[in-house]
Amino acid sequence: MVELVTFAIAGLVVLGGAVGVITSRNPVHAALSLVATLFGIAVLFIAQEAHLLAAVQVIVYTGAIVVLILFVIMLLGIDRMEDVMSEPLRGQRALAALLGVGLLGCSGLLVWLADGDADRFVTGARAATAALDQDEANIAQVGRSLFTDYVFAFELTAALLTIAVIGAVVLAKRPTDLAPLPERPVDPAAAADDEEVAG
Amino acid sequence: MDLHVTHAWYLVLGALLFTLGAVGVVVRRNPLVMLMCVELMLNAVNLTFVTFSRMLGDVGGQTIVFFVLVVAAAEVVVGLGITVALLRRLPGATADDVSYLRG
Amino acid sequence: MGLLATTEAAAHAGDVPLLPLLVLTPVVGALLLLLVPGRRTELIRLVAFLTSVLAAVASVYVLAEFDAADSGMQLVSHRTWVADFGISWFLGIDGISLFLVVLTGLLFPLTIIGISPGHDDKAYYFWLLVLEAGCLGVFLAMDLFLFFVFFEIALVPMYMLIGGWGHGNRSYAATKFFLYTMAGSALMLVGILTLVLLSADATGGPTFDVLRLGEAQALAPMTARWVFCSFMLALAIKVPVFPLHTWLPDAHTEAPTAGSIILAGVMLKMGTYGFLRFGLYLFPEAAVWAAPAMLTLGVVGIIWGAVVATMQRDLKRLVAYSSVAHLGFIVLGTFALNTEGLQGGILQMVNHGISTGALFLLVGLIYERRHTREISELGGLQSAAPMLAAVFVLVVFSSIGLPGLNGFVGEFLTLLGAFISHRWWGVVAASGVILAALYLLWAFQRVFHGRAEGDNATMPDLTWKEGVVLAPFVLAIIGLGLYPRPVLERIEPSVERLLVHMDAQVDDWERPVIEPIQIVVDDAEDDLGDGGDHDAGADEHAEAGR
Amino acid sequence: MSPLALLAQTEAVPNIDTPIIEWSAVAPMLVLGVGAVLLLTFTSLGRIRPERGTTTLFTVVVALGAMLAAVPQWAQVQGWTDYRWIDDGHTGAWTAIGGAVGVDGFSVFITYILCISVILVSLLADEHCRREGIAGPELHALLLLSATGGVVMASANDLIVLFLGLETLSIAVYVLVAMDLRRIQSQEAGFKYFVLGAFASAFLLYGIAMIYGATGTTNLVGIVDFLAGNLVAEDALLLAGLSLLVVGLGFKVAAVPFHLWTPDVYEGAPSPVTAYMGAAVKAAAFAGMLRVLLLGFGSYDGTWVPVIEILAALSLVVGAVMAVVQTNVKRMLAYSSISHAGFLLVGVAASPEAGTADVLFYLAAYSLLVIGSFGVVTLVGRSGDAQHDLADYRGLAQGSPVLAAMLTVFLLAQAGVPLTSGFFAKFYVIAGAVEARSWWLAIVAMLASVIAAFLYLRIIAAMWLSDDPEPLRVEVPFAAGLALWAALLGTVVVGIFPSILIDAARDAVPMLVSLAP
Amino acid sequence: MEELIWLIPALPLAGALLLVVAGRRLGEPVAGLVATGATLGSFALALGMFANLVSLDEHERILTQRLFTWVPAGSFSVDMGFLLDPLAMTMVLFVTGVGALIHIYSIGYMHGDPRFHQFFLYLNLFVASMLLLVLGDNMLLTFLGWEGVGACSYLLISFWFEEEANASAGKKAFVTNRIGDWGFMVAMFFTFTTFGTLQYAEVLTGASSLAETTATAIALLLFVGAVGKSAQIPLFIWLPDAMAGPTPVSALIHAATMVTAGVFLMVRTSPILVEAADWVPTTIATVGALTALVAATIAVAQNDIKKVLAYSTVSQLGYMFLAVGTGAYVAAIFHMVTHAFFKALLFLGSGSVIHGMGDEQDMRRMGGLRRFMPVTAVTFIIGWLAIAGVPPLAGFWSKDEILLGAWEESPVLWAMGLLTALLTAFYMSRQVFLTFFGEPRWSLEGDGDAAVDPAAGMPGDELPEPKPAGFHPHESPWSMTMPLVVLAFLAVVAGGLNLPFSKDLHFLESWLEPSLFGNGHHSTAEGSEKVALAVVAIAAGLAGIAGAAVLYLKRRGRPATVEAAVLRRGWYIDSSVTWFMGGPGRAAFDAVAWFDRTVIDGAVNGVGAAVRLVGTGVRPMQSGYVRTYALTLGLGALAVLVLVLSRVAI
Repeated sequence: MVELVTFAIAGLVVLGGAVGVITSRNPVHAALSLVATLFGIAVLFIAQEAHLLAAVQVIVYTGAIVVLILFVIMLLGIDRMEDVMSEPLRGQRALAALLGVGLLGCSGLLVWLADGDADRFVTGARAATAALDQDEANIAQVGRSLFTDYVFAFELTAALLTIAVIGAVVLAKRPTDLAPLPERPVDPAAAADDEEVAG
Repeated sequence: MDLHVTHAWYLVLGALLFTLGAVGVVVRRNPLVMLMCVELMLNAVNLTFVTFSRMLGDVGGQTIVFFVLVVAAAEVVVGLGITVALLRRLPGATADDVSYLRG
Repeated sequence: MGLLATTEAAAHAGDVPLLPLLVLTPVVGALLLLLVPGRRTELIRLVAFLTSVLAAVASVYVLAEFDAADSGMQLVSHRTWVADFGISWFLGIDGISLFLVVLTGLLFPLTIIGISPGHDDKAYYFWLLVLEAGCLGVFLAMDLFLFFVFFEIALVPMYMLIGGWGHGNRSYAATKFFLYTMAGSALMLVGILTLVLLSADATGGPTFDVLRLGEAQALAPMTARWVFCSFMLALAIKVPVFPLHTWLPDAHTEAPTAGSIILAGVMLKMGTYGFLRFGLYLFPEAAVWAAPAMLTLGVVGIIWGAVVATMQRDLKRLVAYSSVAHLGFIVLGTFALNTEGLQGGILQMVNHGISTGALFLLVGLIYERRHTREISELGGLQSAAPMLAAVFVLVVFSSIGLPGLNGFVGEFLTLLGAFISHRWWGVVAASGVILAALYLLWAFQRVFHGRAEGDNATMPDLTWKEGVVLAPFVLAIIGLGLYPRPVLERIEPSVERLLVHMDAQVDDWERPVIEPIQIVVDDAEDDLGDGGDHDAGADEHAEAGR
Repeated sequence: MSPLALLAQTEAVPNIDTPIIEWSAVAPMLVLGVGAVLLLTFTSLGRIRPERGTTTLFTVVVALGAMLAAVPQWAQVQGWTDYRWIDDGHTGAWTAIGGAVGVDGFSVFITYILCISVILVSLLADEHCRREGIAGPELHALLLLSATGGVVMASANDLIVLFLGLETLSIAVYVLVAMDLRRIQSQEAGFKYFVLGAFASAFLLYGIAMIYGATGTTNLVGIVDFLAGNLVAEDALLLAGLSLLVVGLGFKVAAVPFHLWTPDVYEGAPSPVTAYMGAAVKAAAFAGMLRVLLLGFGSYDGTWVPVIEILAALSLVVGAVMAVVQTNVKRMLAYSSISHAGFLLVGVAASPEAGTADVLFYLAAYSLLVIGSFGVVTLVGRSGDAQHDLADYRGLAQGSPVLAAMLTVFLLAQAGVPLTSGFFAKFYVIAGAVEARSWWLAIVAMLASVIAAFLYLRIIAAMWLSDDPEPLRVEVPFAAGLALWAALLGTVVVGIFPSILIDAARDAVPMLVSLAP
Repeated sequence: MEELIWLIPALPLAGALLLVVAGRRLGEPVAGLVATGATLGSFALALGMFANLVSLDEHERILTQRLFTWVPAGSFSVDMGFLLDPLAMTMVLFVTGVGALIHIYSIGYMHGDPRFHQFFLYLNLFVASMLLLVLGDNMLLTFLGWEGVGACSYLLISFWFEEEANASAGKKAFVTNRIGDWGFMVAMFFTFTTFGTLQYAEVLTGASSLAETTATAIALLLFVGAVGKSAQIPLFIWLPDAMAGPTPVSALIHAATMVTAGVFLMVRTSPILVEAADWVPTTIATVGALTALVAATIAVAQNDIKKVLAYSTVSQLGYMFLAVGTGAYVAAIFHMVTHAFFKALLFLGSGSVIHGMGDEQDMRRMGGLRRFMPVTAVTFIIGWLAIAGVPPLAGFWSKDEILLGAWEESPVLWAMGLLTALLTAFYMSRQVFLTFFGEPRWSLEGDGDAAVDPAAGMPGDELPEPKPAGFHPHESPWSMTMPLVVLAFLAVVAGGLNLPFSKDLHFLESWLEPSLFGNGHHSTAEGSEKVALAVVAIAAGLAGIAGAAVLYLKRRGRPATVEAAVLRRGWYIDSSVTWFMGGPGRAAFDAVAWFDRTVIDGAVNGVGAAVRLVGTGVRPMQSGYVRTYALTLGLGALAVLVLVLSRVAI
């Protein structure tokens, strides 16, 4: 019952936050909604006994990533309202809805196929080597996994972070003698017409 | 009624979140909000991973989430860098304004 | 395999590798050209000419070395190229390819000396020599892959020649030529691979060796037909067979004279040569199956080409369409599937190369002088240039198929061959000779007869040099018309062998041969004579049934 | 102790059996990665920035070093006794570092493609960076780092390693694409590539998650073992995961309909980077795709082969058709690269039947071609990286005939004209398709190549056949010239003696080997 | 002796080659002399050969010579070989003989022409081809000559190519001939597939074993060939136009030799014809008779001196086919020979007239020429009488035999022949009267406004301009008149070749016997019947002459009633054909060309355009909006998902 309540509340927060992200006119509001979602996820992590991840989720995501995003919003002053009611691209929303419905339909299909019982298709071999052990602390288990099975991946993250750093440095530079902005291209369909026809 | 939270609930929640994120990327024009939507998708995946990890009794799933976090962080850094560079040239531009290249 | 072994033994083991030398000479020449500075036009021409002469000498030497009695591959050169796929550098020559090689060898020096490009000599001769290598390679390659390589590689220089030195709409024509041909050969590649891979078990690992593939006959009949069709499509485009011919007039019209000569003289033969070498040899059953369709296309081509040629206003275009008609005869002879037709077809390939090559050369000379190809702009040229007119009329007669000139023998044999195997096709196709006379003589009349006015009246006649270039054509036209035997003799064994092969491979088919009636001795009784009549009637039925 | 340890609630950390780190298995990526870091370190330590030639030289040396480091791997895999200067006793393909890294001929082959791409692109970029004011050694460092990611992808035996490799590669390339800060197009391209890349990554990751759920592992060996050992009746989740994997990787290889970023990004990116994307990114992505699909899900080829075939056909046709209507050379080549991806996908679809040699050959050949083509594009683009219109190529043959000839060769090779590597590439792929009995795909591929030939001809015609052009003289810097000549040489030599490459490609068999106990 | 057969055609060929190489340098008149010499040499050789042949036993009078294998291909093999039998000998003799005379004549006629040497080059080439035609020992070699003469004819008709009409006439002749050649070729195919050879020796001896259908087909197809070459209905339209060539050409090619090649061919292959169905000879005879009659009616209304002769030639050729069709092969050959003499004579005479009249061809501008050109007039009159069937000149005897044969076949054919004979006599007399008798009409009478055109009122198209006052026709030089005299002599005596009076006088018939394989028609008519027929024929001829005399000499009655426009226009046959070729024919050709350009090529270009169109159409998808891209990507992913999952769910 506790899990049900937790799930319900956290789930609502998660979804509510997500809806907030995609509907807020103000990017700052969107960022704050994102924080809600992230918190919700963290709660769900805890509900699933992934304590370490819950902590990391809060620290890294909300603490670092969202703050970074907010910084940029402030820095660039792009907290302008976005007109979320209109859509300049024709058909975009309808197709987006189709995408959403389709993706949900697919997951619904999976659930239906499994008859609501996820275990029916989560057929993976129950782990023998890195089994979740209720007795051992989550952190230790993750740590062991990180330094055994995933040690190479772990090392690889170094490269990833290096790149991020270089990228940030490179992209933050202020270039001299900028090339002028190009003219807005004409409609591609119209552009194609005045080419010579051959073949 | 014994309403039991099954694993499937978590998975469906994850799918919902993923879908919302995906739709968000498609419908939002603010580059930063688009970035956030991608984060939503990644979080959905994280949730799924953790759920599977629990179902399988395998800690690996949780470890993977750890890497996803790192990737997300790196992506955000670079993504923000690019966005900043872009918006410096085109202050206040939306994603739709960034369409010099086409055809 | 045994076949290969014997032919290799027959080759002069200790001799120089004649065929590789033949193919590589132009390549070396082309590379040499790259070293010559572009300003030194004379030197460039000299190098190009000498190279082509060298290749010509080599081709004539091949002719001399050729053993007329041997029906198999001669002067074989065999090296493994790509081992894991059974691709090899396999050159060989037999009666089917011999004269095409000689024709190619001889046509190029004439083209090189006869026509000057006008600009960018270096690149021009470079491409021309590359083209020569490609053309020779196509006729010599006995490895399917190698054949395909040469078949494709020849496209590039021709594209460049048309595009770089052609007339008005050259870019369009060159592109059309390239893409159309490539579209066909693209499918042929799929066909080749299907053949090779599906035969791999039978041939003991994949091989592109034409002889071994032909011997193996490993494909199921339906598959073989499909693969055959892929070959046919590519080759038919190259020939071109109606209704795939429309690239030809454009390419010919816009090409520089040299391009037209080589295109008509050599490159179109790649297709018809491929019909024999690959279509018939590799897929005998499918060839028999497709013969009526191909014959029909041949006949339609003969008449269609002639009719359309009649209505052309551009002299070069007219000649181009005449090629469509002429190649219809070759298709007809080839798919007659008998010795007469095949021999005639091969001879006609050579003949068409000479006649149409000469026609294009002459049209080119007129163009050089008058800067127009519009028939209506020309007229009365005979009074200004009687020599040119004389040669032109000779070539026209050859093209019409006047007996005593080269065109006739091939044409007659192809028609005869078609008549033997498919009577009505032969009868209808023969009417092509009427139309040929119509369009060519009409064109000749409009260009050369009548009163010359304006620039036409002052057009210079042939120069000495041009005369020298044309002389070999004239000699060949008359020589092959009066004494084609040396050629036919060398073609026959190989053709015979091909037909024997087909006969052996196709169960319910025998190659059409004529069965002469029993001639009853003069003093025979009347009832005996009736018996003879009866037999003849039966024969007719048997033939009609095929 | 790491911060993680501080968070631990337990008083005593038990001993962990950390896996052995087989350095020889990771030597090439290590060389590349460490080289990049060293490059950055050196340049930031020195007060005066070194001449960029030095950076290039350093990059070339590092990449060569990586290739050198890969030699013993190859020797091991092939069972050669020579050249094993780092010999840890393995013979044949093997798996290292806790099953995360597989060393086989395949990975070594891709490593070579990546290293050669890095070398050639860095040579190309040398003068380009100087001219365009692209700052510092970062470009070269990023090249090396992304190549590291590529090598990881090629040798990943674990989906999550593959994902990380992919991200390493991609994130570096996002930066590379957006690097030319003077041109808004560069940032636009970077932005688009980034957004879509992240979007696609999410799909890929979701797919990995599903596969993890369905099989209980992300290790390819584990997956194969699992699939071999269990009859999976309810495989919907697995199939969904597989689909999303295909989508994610399909995005990276620019398969239609996941290709839309390609033309914009190729056009907007600095030209040398475009070359790099065409060569290295494509190679790494295909390496990853083959590893996952063929090795991990070889038993599911009935599922993914049809999908790949459809993607292949779409890519072939759409790429070719769209290329035809372009006027910007970079864009044309971008679309043509989509068509080439289609060809490669044909090879991938045929790989369960015909092996991977054809794809590897194609990748190797195409890498040189695309670097060569975009190399010339780089030079013709001149100051501002802007002269990319078809009309800008007029007169190139008159002004710089050698450069024009080079581009002609590269384009003809892409069109599949014999005696170039491109011809054999197509040849082998089609052979593979025929061997796999998918004739329809072979036919579609060949017809698409005819359509695509039109666009190569257009460029060639613009260079050689335009009427009375002003001769266009293009400076060829030494380093770029070197790269072009190398690419040309490779193209022609392989075109004449394909055995050199195809034999190696045939030896480069991808293989999954369980971790030695 | 037979090893020298090859020399007969080789001599003129060598002459031609010499003229190719050095013709221009030799110039006038050496080039002409060379050519003449070559032909004369051939003639001499032929005479020698004739003597040799005569000396042989009747059954051995077949000489053959094989030079080399010409076309060997599979089972097909044809030699360059010659067959000299009495039939070929006859042809050779009169070809070389008449040819030599015409060569001599041409030296004078072509005097001053800038391309004098070229003319003789063609003439020599023609003679060589004609000799190949008649000497060939197989059908293919005959065909070689057949086409060779056609080509020479083309070259010679359009010799004065500056005139568009001449060029057109040449082309028309060749193309029309080609229609016949088609028949000849197909006939050869049939022959070869039936006999396995084209050698006359085997084909003709084996013909008796032919199935009737095969023989019918071959015979009909050969007849098609002959119809083309010998200008029979419906392919006769080229011959009148062919008069555009120089007159010696008309004499040699279009009267004496080439046009008779069809007759020769039919006679040569008579054993096959004999085996054919009965209706085949009947058809041949009917076509012949019809041609004879129709051409004769047309000739009645022609004003061009050569056109009259041209239609007359067509008409006489019709006679020969009538003979062939009735099986009277000897009569056909007999008439061919006599016709060669008198028609060549008439043509050369007309050439002489034209020459003397300063290139005037319209008879309405002539008249009374006998005073100015006595030799020409006398010889022409002999020719006239010969063709009109006045005994004892050559034409009477040969025509009489044909009529006899026709009578025995069918009275209708005979009647047609007789009517033709009457008409022949009429139009020839008309020609002679208009040309050589009456008053001169070439210049105006009187001066100034009072000038009267003596030719005014004569029926026909627009009159040519009158000659200027003081114009006087002149007699031709000896080189032209000499051949006239010789031919006139021959026209008188040639009847002696085959006199009907006694079996012993059937020289030609017995001479040709070996060539006909006993297929010759042997008249069964009684002597009295023969005499009666002959008398009727003579009467018809005289009636014709008398009628013409009344109309044109005595100037009674109105010529216009006879010279109806429909006749002058040749029953509108030629103009119909011309209209058809220029109208619907051309339109059809244009339609095909249009189809080729628009539909076939259009389809090809259409593929390119379609690719472009699709590309352009799909291009907007590449909108530049990253969100569109993302959406597409997402939908693509969805599609893949659905695709894969649908295989599970279903």
